[in-house]
Amino acid sequence: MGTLLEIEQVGKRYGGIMAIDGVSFTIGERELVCVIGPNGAGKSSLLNVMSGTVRPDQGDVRFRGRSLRSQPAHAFANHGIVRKFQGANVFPWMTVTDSLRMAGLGVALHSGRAPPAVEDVLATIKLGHQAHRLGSMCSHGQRQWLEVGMTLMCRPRILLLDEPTAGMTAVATVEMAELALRLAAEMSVVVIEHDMSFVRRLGCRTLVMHQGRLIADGPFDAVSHDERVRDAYLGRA
Amino acid sequence: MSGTVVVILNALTLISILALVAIGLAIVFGMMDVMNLAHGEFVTIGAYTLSFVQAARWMLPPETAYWVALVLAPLIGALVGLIIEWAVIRRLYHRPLDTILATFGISLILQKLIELSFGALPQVVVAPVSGMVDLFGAHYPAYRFLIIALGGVVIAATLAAFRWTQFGVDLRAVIQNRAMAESLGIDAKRLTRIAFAGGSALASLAGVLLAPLASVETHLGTFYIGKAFFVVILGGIGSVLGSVAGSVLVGGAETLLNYELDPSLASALVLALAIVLVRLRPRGIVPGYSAAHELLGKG
Amino acid sequence: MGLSTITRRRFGGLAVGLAGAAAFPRALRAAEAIRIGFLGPLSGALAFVGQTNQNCLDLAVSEINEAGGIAGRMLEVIAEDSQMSTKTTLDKARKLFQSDGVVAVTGMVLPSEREAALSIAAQVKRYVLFPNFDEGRCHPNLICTGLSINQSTVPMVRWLTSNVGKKIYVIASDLATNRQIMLGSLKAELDAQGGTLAGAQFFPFGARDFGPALQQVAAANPDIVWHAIGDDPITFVKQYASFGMKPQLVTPLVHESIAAATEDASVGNIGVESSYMSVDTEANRAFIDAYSRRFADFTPRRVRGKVVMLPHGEKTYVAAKLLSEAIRLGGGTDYDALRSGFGKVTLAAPRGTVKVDLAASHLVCDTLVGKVMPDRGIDVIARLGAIAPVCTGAKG
Amino acid sequence: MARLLVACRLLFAQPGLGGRERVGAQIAVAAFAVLALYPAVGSDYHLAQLRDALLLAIFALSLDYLWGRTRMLVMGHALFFGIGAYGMAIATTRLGWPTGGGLLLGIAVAASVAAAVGYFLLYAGVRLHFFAVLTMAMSLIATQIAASWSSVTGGDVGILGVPPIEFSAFGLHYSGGDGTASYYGALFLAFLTMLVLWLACRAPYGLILEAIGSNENRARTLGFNTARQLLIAFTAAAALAAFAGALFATTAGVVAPDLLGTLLSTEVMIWVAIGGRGTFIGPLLATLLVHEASQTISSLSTSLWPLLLGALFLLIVFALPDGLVSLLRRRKEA
Repeated sequence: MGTLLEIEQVGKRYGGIMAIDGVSFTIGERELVCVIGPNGAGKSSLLNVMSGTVRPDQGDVRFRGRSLRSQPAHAFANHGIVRKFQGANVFPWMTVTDSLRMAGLGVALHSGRAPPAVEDVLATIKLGHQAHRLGSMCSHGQRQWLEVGMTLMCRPRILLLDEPTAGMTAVATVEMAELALRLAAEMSVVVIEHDMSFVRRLGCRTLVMHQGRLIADGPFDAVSHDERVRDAYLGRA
Repeated sequence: MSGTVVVILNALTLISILALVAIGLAIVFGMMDVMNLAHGEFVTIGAYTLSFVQAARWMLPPETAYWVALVLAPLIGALVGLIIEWAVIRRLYHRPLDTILATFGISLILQKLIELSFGALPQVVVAPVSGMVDLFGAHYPAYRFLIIALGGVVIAATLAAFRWTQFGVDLRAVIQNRAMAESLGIDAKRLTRIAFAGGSALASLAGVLLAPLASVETHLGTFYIGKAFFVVILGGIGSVLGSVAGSVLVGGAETLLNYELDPSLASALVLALAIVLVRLRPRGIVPGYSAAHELLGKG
Repeated sequence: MGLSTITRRRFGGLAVGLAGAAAFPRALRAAEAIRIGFLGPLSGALAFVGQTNQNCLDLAVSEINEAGGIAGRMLEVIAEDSQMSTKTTLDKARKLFQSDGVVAVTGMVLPSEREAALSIAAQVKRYVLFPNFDEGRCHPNLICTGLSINQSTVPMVRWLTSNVGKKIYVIASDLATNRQIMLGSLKAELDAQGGTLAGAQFFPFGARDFGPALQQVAAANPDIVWHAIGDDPITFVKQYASFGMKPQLVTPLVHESIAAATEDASVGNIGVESSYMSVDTEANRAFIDAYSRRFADFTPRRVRGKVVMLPHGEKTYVAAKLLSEAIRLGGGTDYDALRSGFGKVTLAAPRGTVKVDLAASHLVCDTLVGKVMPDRGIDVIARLGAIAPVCTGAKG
Repeated sequence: MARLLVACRLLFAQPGLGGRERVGAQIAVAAFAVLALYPAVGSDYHLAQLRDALLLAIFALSLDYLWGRTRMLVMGHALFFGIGAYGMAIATTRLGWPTGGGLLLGIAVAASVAAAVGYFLLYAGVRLHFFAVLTMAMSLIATQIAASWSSVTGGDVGILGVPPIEFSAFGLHYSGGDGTASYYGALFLAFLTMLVLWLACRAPYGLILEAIGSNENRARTLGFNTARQLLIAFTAAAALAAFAGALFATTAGVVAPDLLGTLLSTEVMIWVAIGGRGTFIGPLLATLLVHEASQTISSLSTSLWPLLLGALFLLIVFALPDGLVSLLRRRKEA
């Protein structure tokens, strides 16, 4: 399994707070990775750096050995690093179909390859019956699926999912886990989650963040028994 | 030597007036994301208050009446501001672009109402002090010294109020994060109303200070509104200190360039320089935290 | 007089005016009337000038009508607001000429308004009567009732060099006419008279702080400051006085209205004009009295007991009187009849006897030097005679 | 080259006609039919008036394309209209070029100015009010330059004697000096502009602009170079505004500094706002209606029109928040 993305000594400071503090790890081809940690641990900041939304103060992000440090956000997407935002960031005045069609264009225009068929993605995210609904009219759960659908239209190589199950029913959460596992057969998937049952279901490599640092990296079972991780979650560290 | 002092004093006169007009605009812009195109009319209201009080006399000589107007004008400005805020602005908080249309309409109406009440003829106003004063080795009009002093005091007081009073802290909280401030028990609506009235009052005060130097007619304010917007964008939306800094920059640069260049070229150059500056500091010299910035990423 | 009474009357008058306009459809009011268009700034920074022009046009037209009209036909004014915008002036000029069928338009203040109106007038072969002093523009469809540069600036410079001083500093609005024609003519005459130009500065419209300029003027130490800040002469005069400037202020923009609005700041200023409120002719006394009676409420400001009136007003009044005479003498309202009529007119205008120089698009009349007195009135301190107008501006 | 074709196919593929679009298309066809028949009944004056309004509608459409789709407001849009007008005037009267050259000069200068300033500002992340106010400043600068640089621009008086457009094609001769011909010319161009913009924006290209306008960050993470897209849209809008301005100069015969200024910029914003941002047919009809209405209102009472117009704006903001088109839509939905 070759290395796809390298995060090297990345640091990001907001005012007096180190949101990310010297974090390093790598993500391989078709690897499924979860990032967990208590509130304010720096998970979202890390995702922002990985997707190019925020530029790190220190360190580097390398994709297939090439530094992306000074690249704009859209270049990340064109390299295949595509993210879903936290809290369902959809386009309120566009229908589901239009959102998907639009989402595929950016990367398609860049690469010259046609985007995936909208119908296929609609089927994957199970929104076929909502195809003509406006983004603002969708339920929270539907928006989460729509967000994932939009990222899939970009033919991602690394899919970054920020809290994909927030606001979802238990049934939908299971479906999302299945989708994540299925997608990991074609691409690398990085998931940031709060829902431990979801992470357990994925049963994959898990990174634990605490106060901007990476404190554990390993299979979920090992990590979940790690003393430091327990301390971090219980607020003892 | 005295030449340099006069240059500085000339710059300070312009800066004082610009800053007074811009502060209100910056707060309203930052707090409510409202581009108030009718803000200039408050300057006009201030100037007309002065001419009205001086014409009415009330058994006072015009020089004394000036001081009455200096107190009265901000009150009238605040009152008109409150009425406009209550009648129009508060209903448009979530429609920033519509406020452009609405406040343009208000501006047209206010100008016409002033003209209908006082006529189109420029009004007579009298400065409270006349003659020249020798200070710091410069021979300079006494009234301009007064503008600089009064303007300086009011600006300093506003800065202090913004920085150290509970009101100022609350205000900054609302500018930075309205929802959060409200959840902390700050009555953002009330505060917004007061800020709008306060900004209007400052502009009216600027109108009084300005009137003896200018032609008091119904379009007086429109000459300042464009520049004031510029000062706000340059200084930083939602930042009082930024407005002052922006005024120093625009007023200072324009005065200085006026000595070296053709005035038309100078004012064009100031605007062009400001565009360059915004390119370099897109959030202004003293970045305020404003709803406008956040809008960039919001759906 | 209290302000509240003015307000009430003004609003009352408006209400009546509106009701009147609604009650009498335009077509019924005057089926056979000859129409003259008013097109000037009734809103915007120059609204007071435009409104004065409108008043004077109304006054002239009612005088003509009371005297029996023009060969039995009444004269009717159709008024439009130019809004100080080129686009609106074009639209309104087109409406006046094409839809309302006016014989001529007058009332413009800015050169850009004049040009916009003229471009339509030339298309429909009608006249534009421009009631302002100007750079000396000539056009077959234009008559200017104010002085051209060669009638005002040039003789004035000659008079100044022999009566006041030889070193002149110019401060003017940044307009093409000022930069090229006014300054050029002024400098040429100054050179011819052995004077020197100490400096010249041009300010864009809307400039409100003249402090830096005045400091430079003081440093240059001229005998005379010639100012032509057209958009806001009041501000300039006030600031000039507040800086305690020594040089004699001279301007083509001196009139009673400015003198009254600037308290003592204007006193002693010298101006060059074709008319002042104080000009001592019978026509002028009648004109000023009639204006004062009829527009007593227009402004509370008075000079020597009369309602303040701008020289633009007299020029509009003269334009209307000239037009009616030209129609009478030419025997028609079409372009050719009017042209021959204008060629024959000799009018006893308020400023004195005037004739039309068709080739130069200007009037032949006396050039007057005025000085602001402590009572805000302006006395004529010298007459420079009637100078033949010459095209110094654009032709055709 | 092949890639460009692919891109065009991707960007401008036309979806089927939606229900709401059908209403808009019906209105557009009806409006076109009425306007096409108008010369049979209208006077010379009204024809000329409506022709100018149609040219201004092209100007309004150029702002609508930008403001309605990308939410990017240009408070000094008359800058480009004026550049187009001055380009035409300078080319024809000073350089002796034909009107076609004037058209190209105006458009080229406006597009270059927009591209240069847009590159400078948009790539630096200047957006929204900042951008809006800065464009207002540019229009102020331009007005000042036009008034001062008299050797080129004619200064405050402006430039006179811009000739009407004349050309012959396929054995037919078109003369802009002829009232009816120039009316039909303007009518054709206004509706053509609307059609082209509408087709472009209902295609996926319009979705991209909409996405950038409503949530630029999200659009960026989907791989769109949003700054470049905004720059292209801004430059195209400027070019279109200049096109309208150049045509206007040929019908008016004169250009003056206020054609670059803030009043016209404000007016065009109002036309678009009243018509309904992003609807194309709305701003086109609103321009015709408001232009006619403000002419009528200001002739009705030369002294009170600002009050009436101000009240009208407030009324529109409160009664028709989404413009005239929303009125039709609401009725349809009710």
